Amino acid sequence: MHDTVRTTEGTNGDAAKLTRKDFVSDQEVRWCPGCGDYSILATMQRLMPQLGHKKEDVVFVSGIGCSSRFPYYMNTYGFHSIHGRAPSVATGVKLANPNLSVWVITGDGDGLSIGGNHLLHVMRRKLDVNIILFNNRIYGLTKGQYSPTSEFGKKTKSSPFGALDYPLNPIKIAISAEATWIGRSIDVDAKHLSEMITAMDQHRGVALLEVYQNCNIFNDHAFEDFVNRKVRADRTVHLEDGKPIVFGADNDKGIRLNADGLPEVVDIGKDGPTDDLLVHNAANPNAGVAFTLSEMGFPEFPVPIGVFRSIERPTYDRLVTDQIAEATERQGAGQLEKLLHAADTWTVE
Amino acid sequence: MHDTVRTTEGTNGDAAKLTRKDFVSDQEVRWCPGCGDYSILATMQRLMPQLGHKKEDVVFVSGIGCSSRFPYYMNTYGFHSIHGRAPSVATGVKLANPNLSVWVITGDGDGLSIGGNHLLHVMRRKLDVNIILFNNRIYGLTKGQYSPTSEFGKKTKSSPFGALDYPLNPIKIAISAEATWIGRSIDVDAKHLSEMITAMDQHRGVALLEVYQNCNIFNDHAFEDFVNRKVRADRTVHLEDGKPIVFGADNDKGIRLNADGLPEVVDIGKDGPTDDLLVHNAANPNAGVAFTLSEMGFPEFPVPIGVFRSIERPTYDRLVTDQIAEATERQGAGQLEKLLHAADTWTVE
Amino acid sequence: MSTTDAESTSTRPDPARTEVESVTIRFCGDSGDGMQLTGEQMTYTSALGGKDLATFPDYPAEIRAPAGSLPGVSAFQLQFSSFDIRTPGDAPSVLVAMNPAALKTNIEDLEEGGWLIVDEDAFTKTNLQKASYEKSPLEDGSLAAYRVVKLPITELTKNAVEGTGLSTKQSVRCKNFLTLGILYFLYDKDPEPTLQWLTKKFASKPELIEANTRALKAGYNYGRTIELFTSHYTMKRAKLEPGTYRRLSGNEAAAIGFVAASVLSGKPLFYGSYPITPASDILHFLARYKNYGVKTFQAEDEIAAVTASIGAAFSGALGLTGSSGPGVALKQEAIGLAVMTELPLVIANVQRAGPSTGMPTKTEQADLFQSIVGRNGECPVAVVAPATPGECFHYAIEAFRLAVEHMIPVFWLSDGYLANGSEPYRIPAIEDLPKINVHTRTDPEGFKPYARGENGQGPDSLTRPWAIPGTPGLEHRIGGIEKSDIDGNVCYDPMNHQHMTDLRQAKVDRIAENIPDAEVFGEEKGKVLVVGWGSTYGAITSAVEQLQNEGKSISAVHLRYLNPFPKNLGTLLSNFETVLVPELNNGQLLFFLRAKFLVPARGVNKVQGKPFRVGELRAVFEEALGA
Amino acid sequence: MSTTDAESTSTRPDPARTEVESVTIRFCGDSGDGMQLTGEQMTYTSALGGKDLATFPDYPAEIRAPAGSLPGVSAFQLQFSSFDIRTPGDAPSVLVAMNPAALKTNIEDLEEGGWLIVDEDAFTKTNLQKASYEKSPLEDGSLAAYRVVKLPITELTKNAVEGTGLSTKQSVRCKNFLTLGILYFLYDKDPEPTLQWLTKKFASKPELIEANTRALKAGYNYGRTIELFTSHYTMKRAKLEPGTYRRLSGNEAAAIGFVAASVLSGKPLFYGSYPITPASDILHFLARYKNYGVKTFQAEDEIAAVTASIGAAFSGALGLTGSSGPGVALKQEAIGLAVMTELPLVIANVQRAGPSTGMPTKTEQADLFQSIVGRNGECPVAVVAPATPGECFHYAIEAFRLAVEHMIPVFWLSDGYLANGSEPYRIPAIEDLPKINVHTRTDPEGFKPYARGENGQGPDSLTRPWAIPGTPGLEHRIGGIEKSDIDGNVCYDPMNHQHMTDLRQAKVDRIAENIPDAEVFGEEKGKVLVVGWGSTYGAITSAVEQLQNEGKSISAVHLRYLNPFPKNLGTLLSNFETVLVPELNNGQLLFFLRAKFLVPARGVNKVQGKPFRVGELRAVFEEALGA
Ligand SMILES: Cc1ncc(C[n+]2csc(CCOP(=O)(O)OP(=O)(O)O)c2C)c(N)n1
Ligand SMILES: Cc1ncc(C[n+]2csc(CCOP(=O)(O)OP(=O)(O)O)c2C)c(N)n1
Ligand code: SF4
Ligand code: SF4
Ligand SMILES: [Mg+2]
Ligand SMILES: [Mg+2]
Repeated sequence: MHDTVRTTEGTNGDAAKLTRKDFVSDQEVRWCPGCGDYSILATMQRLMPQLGHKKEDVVFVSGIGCSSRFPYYMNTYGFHSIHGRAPSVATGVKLANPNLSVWVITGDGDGLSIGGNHLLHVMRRKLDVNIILFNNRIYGLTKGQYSPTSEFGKKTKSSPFGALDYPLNPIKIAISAEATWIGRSIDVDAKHLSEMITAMDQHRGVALLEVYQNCNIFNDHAFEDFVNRKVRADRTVHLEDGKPIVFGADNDKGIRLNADGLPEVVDIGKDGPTDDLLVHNAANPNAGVAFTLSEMGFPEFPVPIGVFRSIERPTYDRLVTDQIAEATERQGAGQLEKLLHAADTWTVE
Repeated sequence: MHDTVRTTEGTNGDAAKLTRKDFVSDQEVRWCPGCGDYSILATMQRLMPQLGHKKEDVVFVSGIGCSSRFPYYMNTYGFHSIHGRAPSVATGVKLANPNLSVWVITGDGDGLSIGGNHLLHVMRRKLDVNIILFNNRIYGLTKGQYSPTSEFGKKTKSSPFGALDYPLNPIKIAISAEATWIGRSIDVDAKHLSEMITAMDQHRGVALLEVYQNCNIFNDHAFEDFVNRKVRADRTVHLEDGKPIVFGADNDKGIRLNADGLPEVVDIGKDGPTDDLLVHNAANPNAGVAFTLSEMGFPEFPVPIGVFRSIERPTYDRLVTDQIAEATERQGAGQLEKLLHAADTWTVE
Repeated sequence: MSTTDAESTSTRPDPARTEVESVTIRFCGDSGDGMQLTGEQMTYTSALGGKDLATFPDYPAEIRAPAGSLPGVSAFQLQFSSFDIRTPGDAPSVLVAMNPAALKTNIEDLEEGGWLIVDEDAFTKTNLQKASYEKSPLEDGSLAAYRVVKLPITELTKNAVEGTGLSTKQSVRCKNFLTLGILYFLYDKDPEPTLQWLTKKFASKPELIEANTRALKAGYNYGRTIELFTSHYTMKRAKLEPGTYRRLSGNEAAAIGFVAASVLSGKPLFYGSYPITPASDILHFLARYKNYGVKTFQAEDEIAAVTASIGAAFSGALGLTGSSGPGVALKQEAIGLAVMTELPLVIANVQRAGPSTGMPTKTEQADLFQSIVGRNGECPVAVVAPATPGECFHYAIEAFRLAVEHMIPVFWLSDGYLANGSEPYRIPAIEDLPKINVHTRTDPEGFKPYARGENGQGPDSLTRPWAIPGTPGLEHRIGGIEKSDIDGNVCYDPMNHQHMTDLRQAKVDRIAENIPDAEVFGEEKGKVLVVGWGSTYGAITSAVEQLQNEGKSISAVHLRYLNPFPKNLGTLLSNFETVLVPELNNGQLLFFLRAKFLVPARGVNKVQGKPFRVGELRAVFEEALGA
Repeated sequence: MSTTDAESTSTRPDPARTEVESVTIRFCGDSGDGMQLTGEQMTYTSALGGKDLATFPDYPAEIRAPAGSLPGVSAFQLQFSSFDIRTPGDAPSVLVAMNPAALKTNIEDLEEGGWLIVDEDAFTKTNLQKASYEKSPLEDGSLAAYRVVKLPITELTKNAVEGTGLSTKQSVRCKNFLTLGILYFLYDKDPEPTLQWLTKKFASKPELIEANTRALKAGYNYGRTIELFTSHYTMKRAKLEPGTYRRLSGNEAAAIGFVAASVLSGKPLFYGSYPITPASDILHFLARYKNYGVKTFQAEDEIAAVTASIGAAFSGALGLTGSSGPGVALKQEAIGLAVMTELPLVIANVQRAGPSTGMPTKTEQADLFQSIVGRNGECPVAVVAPATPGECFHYAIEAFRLAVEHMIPVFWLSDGYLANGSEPYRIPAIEDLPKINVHTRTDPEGFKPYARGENGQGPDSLTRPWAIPGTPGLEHRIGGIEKSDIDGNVCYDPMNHQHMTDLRQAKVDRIAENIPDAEVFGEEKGKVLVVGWGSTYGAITSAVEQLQNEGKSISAVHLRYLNPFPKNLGTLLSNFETVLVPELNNGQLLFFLRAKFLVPARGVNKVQGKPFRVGELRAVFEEALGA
């Protein structure tokens, strides 16, 4: 009954002729030199013409944080709102006009600290928006306090003796809220990032993409252990739908579930045949396995990159629109006159 | 290094002599006749003397909602705070005095709607508090709007044509936040409820208990399909640590995971031997299997009741206390004089 | 049943009737006793009978407190009259008390010598205990000041409905209709409309129609048959403006008004809200109006509600958010965002007694400070406040007119008393409703997001254009950081900040040119001027009118625009020797009047969760008049 | 290096020095140029040299804007003086600009004929472009009004540090110390303390000690060697009160003050906060004071922060929460809960420019309305505001003294200017600090949670007891619903609500008995009275003093207590013909003064994200004096 992949014909008119430059605004970019935000911005600006939206149909909504300045740099409609509330602002933008392509840009503080609840609820409602969470595991804009994704024990300005809060994992939160598309990528891997952004744009539903983003000022090298080119192949694993989960520079390692449902790393060829490897199913009716994968992390496991979940559900904006259409069909288009008289009336002469 | 089960000796002095009546306050109970809240209250009042806390060491903190009136009826310390904020108020209460036994009472609206973020964060921090979420799948106090746990399509005052929000599952949220103890019970099953409350009290860590609670005024029979005595044995399944997961009036059915990690119901003896049944491990190092179980629901599956997770982690309050103790040991107890002079000083004569 | 029908079953001639001008009745009983329904039927019947009227429902705080308990008492008061009235009456002259708890919590208000009708069957030992009565007040002489009519209402009801197939429990629930029948007879009302209503209401349950019909008729005939009352009453029709009337509560009026704003502006309505007493009904009503294109969003909290509405406003909808005091407190940071981004937004606040959770079901006017100045920074907004349930409709339209024409957030302030109270409301002709001038920008030529006036195509030279996503060539970015004028870029320049701060204030001040002068009730000069706002209108005006009729030099101004004030207000204030400001708070409007106009105005304040009584205001005004 | 050392490497005799009374210097450059550090060292050295001084750091809004860009400019201004000063100076007489962007954004402020020192090496084509200069201002004659000293600072630095093993990039970073050396010579300062500081600071990096030492000395000698300046200066020691001094910024003072309140009351400090500019440093400081038993809780948002602090207060800690304007807006609902539950709570608000996100790094005083009346319902709290960085310490203690002695929430209002500014602060003797009387209830006999005064054991007859969980026999329940007095049970009784509303107000009013009268700076009667609050103290008092010294009839009152006002305020206001109220907002204190005392006070308002300059105030005051 509902399309779950957005067809682009409708908006593809002149959009096809646009170039990267059309999406670059006239504002000077003001992140610190070397910040991971630059590469994400560059990827988005490069990709936009290919996604086939008209410039005027695209809205970037953000909260507050370094990452949340993103909308200023995109020559589309943009709303740099208040701290943590981008998902709700986006809900209003999208519900009021479901034809818009709405993007939410948020940070680990903005999206998981003050804005955690809005993020949770926009995901459970399955509004058709694309959410990119720039996870640098630190509060950048306020100059370096630990964030909800900072590692336990981290020493920062506000935790000089080490943070005592256990971190949150945005992928887990998204799975528990039943977001319909859930992915993870890396700021510096422009190719993978482009794939992910393209996929989330094509997905009709609520899409959350976590991007590991380096803050070279307050949390430099936060992901270096597994993002560094030298080790990346061995310390990350790409989730590819319908394929057995393998990784390693020589594709020589894989993941399987043991009898208790726990993940294990297997050396392919050494520990046995490859046919007991876990085959990734992003549309698994039970999200338990995706959750199991989300628990994998360095150093025990390679860090999963790619699409954790991609399922189909009618979107909130569509349901809202349909309900209005149905009511209108059933009751007729509302007339003010009628509404005013919709009660027991009497006449005084 | 840290105890993960609270020993009661310390607080057991005169507490042993207390009776149910000692925990009944002088306030008239003001829930609607027939409300499920009564049985939960009665169970708590009956159980308290056995838990071995001194009355003065117990604090009930709640938000706003019918359920949140609970503290008024317990003759302990109590704080009926504001909507959604009980977890944060409790954080202050407990951090300021870690010796207190702190209980948070919340509803599906209070805890998962306005208070969702605080609930998430208190769980991820693993503060040693016991949270009971009265889930009646409705806003009771405001007279019957759908809540974040209401089923899709539910018609209520605020959704006359059916709610379009997909529901949240509190167990999933707790798993994703890595709460250390997670359980579910039923208002009318006083025995099971007692077991759960006792277990969560003994657990040192953050414990979330979801209680299916009937609101006979605005959402009567919400859980009738599987809670009704006639069908309960066949439509619920008790999770018991270390035991294969079986259910049914004659214990004739069980749950196993298939090769893809998905749960299946098996007829014991018919579909094969019982040794491939899933053995419940509440302390599983990977929470993926617990998540898989949390996805089970009526009518496809029996509804799991009991303890989903019970793991050991140093608690937030303990970590905070320890960090202070360590700093004090290392730096010496702070002296105001010293603090005032802790800078480059100069003297004017 | 018509009165003729009723007559045919009667054994006695109709009594002689005393003509009265106005009557105040209060029904009270257990939440389960159907007192609200009873009151509403009495209201409806009185309205059809051509009376002017006003009502005041008073719900218990508990959803369903234990039967018979003091907190479980529910009450409904109405005044109906053959002349123009504006309040549901101070002290009831008739009190109907269905049980001891209801008697206990309401008897104080009954006027001396008033009628007290009680169900004596409900005065059981248990019920007396629940109401903390040691002895039955029906027997201890404590009710000597009233004309007590003790009736076995429960018994009578059971007998009346016997044979309709209802269980005892169901039968007993008809006792409110039996009581209503008695009152219909006492006040010469036609039971027919209620009988028709019953038929519609219980269309699918004929046994309930039958039982309630019987109960009503039984009550009516009982009233006629037995010498219950020493007097019987009748009342002339009120002289009301000709037209079609309906009953309208403040919350329903608001909902319809906001829909009307949508129709009048041609922009769809978006309502972001989170349930809260006493504002929830606005959500409930609007959720039904889907065929008007209304989108209701029940958010996870008030912050999500307001920010979604701001997003919707950016997207070109009429962004509306509604709540009550504590919820509005949570919205304030976001309202600042709407001020900074100069988006149209209406914030409906149905005030309740505070502070904090306060007394959610009780009324108060203590959020005026919060509305006008309760945000961080210099953050001016406009504020309007309806004075009657019917005005809730008109000022809903007005709020959006100002928001859209000035690109600014507007507070719409109601309260629990307006929200639940209702009045006969003359339905206006659609063509008499105000126009709303929307100036949406579409021309990309020379577009600047923070351009003003003509350039911005706004109706006011300070208004910036509404440039809506989806419009080609108007791509732009807005946000909560200070913006340069015209360009709308992030800007930290000191002089720009001064300029924008002044501009935002000027935008609000400029609204004074777009609203009517304040009207004076009475002479434009004189001894005492009473200045009020919001739901106190009825009580203030009634008290002032009484004194005017006695020739006193007293006038009233009731403000519907609280920020900015109407242009003529300063002059008006200076025309009187004494300025009194009655408010259901500790003096908030008072504060603004004194600070702005430096007039030695004095407050008349009541913070009891209850509206003013006409009498108590009159006394204060008399004192000020030196009478 | 001591001055003697420096002399030994000199080739010329020391120049003759002009004695000056006060100097204002501003360092500005790229965020990466170390201007804050340079300013701080100059400050420290001046302080050790016995000067009075005041500083004003001005950070860029960006974390690290692109090098050389306009938004990336960071500045630090200080005034040092041989007499009593209270502000960091209006217009600098010396401007040090490290690049074109810094020059562009700061040159306007330099006084005519002032010294402009620039690093000519930084005036490259690229840098000029980044600063949007078409031509080099060093060449186009546009700087003719100033005494320009162009120096190849980058080159000089590279040469000076050559051979220390630093990379070119590292070498260049020493240029701030070279510049500092030049200024030390110009103003006759002893470089020794800075050299010692370097040794401590870079203990683990000897090459950095060496390089910076060389740079500093090179600058010093360069200043002496080359005929850079036409004048050289010296200054007498200021007459300061004897004692031990330190530098103290407002935020650090606050943190220490709150710890002091904990020590003085014997109650542990709990700080619930969520980072926000410019309040975050209070969290950073307090997080270090764990050995003082301080518990800091970095919450998930401001609401969690304040509610945790309320929970901690219930549990017997000193509950403190801190934020800036937008964050405080979010806390308001919860502050209402603290008012209703009558718990001690201190809310620290380090104000910044608003509305909405506004200009986070800029200062403003526009949250006074929000503090006093910005909540739902009648919800009174106390408000105090320090006037100087040092007072941030004293009023931190005072805020808790009032909170605990009156069981009430207290706002403590600072702003970005106080927070980051610093002054020489005479360290008080512990025994001179005020006492805080905590009256914790322990006796279960006759205990009632909302009992008052003696019964409640409070110091004030309206104070309810602090009954802390863990205390046997005091089990009780509190909450946000209206409470009956004494008992503290949920209560909807109308007269109780009136009583409790009045009581909550009376509790605040009563504080006037527990605070000192307002002090007048100048005569107690006269022509013009200037009333201020908060960080404008220095500018106001300086301007008033100048006029007083000229024999003008002008006095000043600087309020530290904003709610309630000191008891003598009304009388003071009535003693003057004209009352002026300078504020960095649109007239908020003004509003309260006019409304409360009906005085025709006039505002002097500036909303530019910047403090007042002495000169601009002086001009306004003069006008009011009719001069
Ligand atoms: C209501 C409110 N509280 C606090 C802040 C201060 N603040 C701005 S951004 C931020 C955190 C940013 O962290 P994150 O979202 O991770 O973004 P990043 O800067 O790291 O990209 C905070 C605490 C604010 N602007 N508003
Ligand atoms: C800030 C604020 N917003 C809204 C409300 C109104 N409110 C009170 S309780 C409630 C929901 C209660 O639902 P739930 O938590 O499920 O509790 P229940 O009554 O069902 O036990 C709401 C919306 C409030 N008190 N405060
Ligand atoms: S502080 Fe960190 S996240 Fe922010 S702009 Fe700089 S490098 Fe990027
Ligand atoms: S409304 Fe529902 S949840 Fe609330 S007290 Fe009544 S039955 Fe219980
Ligand atoms: Mg971050
Ligand atoms: Mg509920």
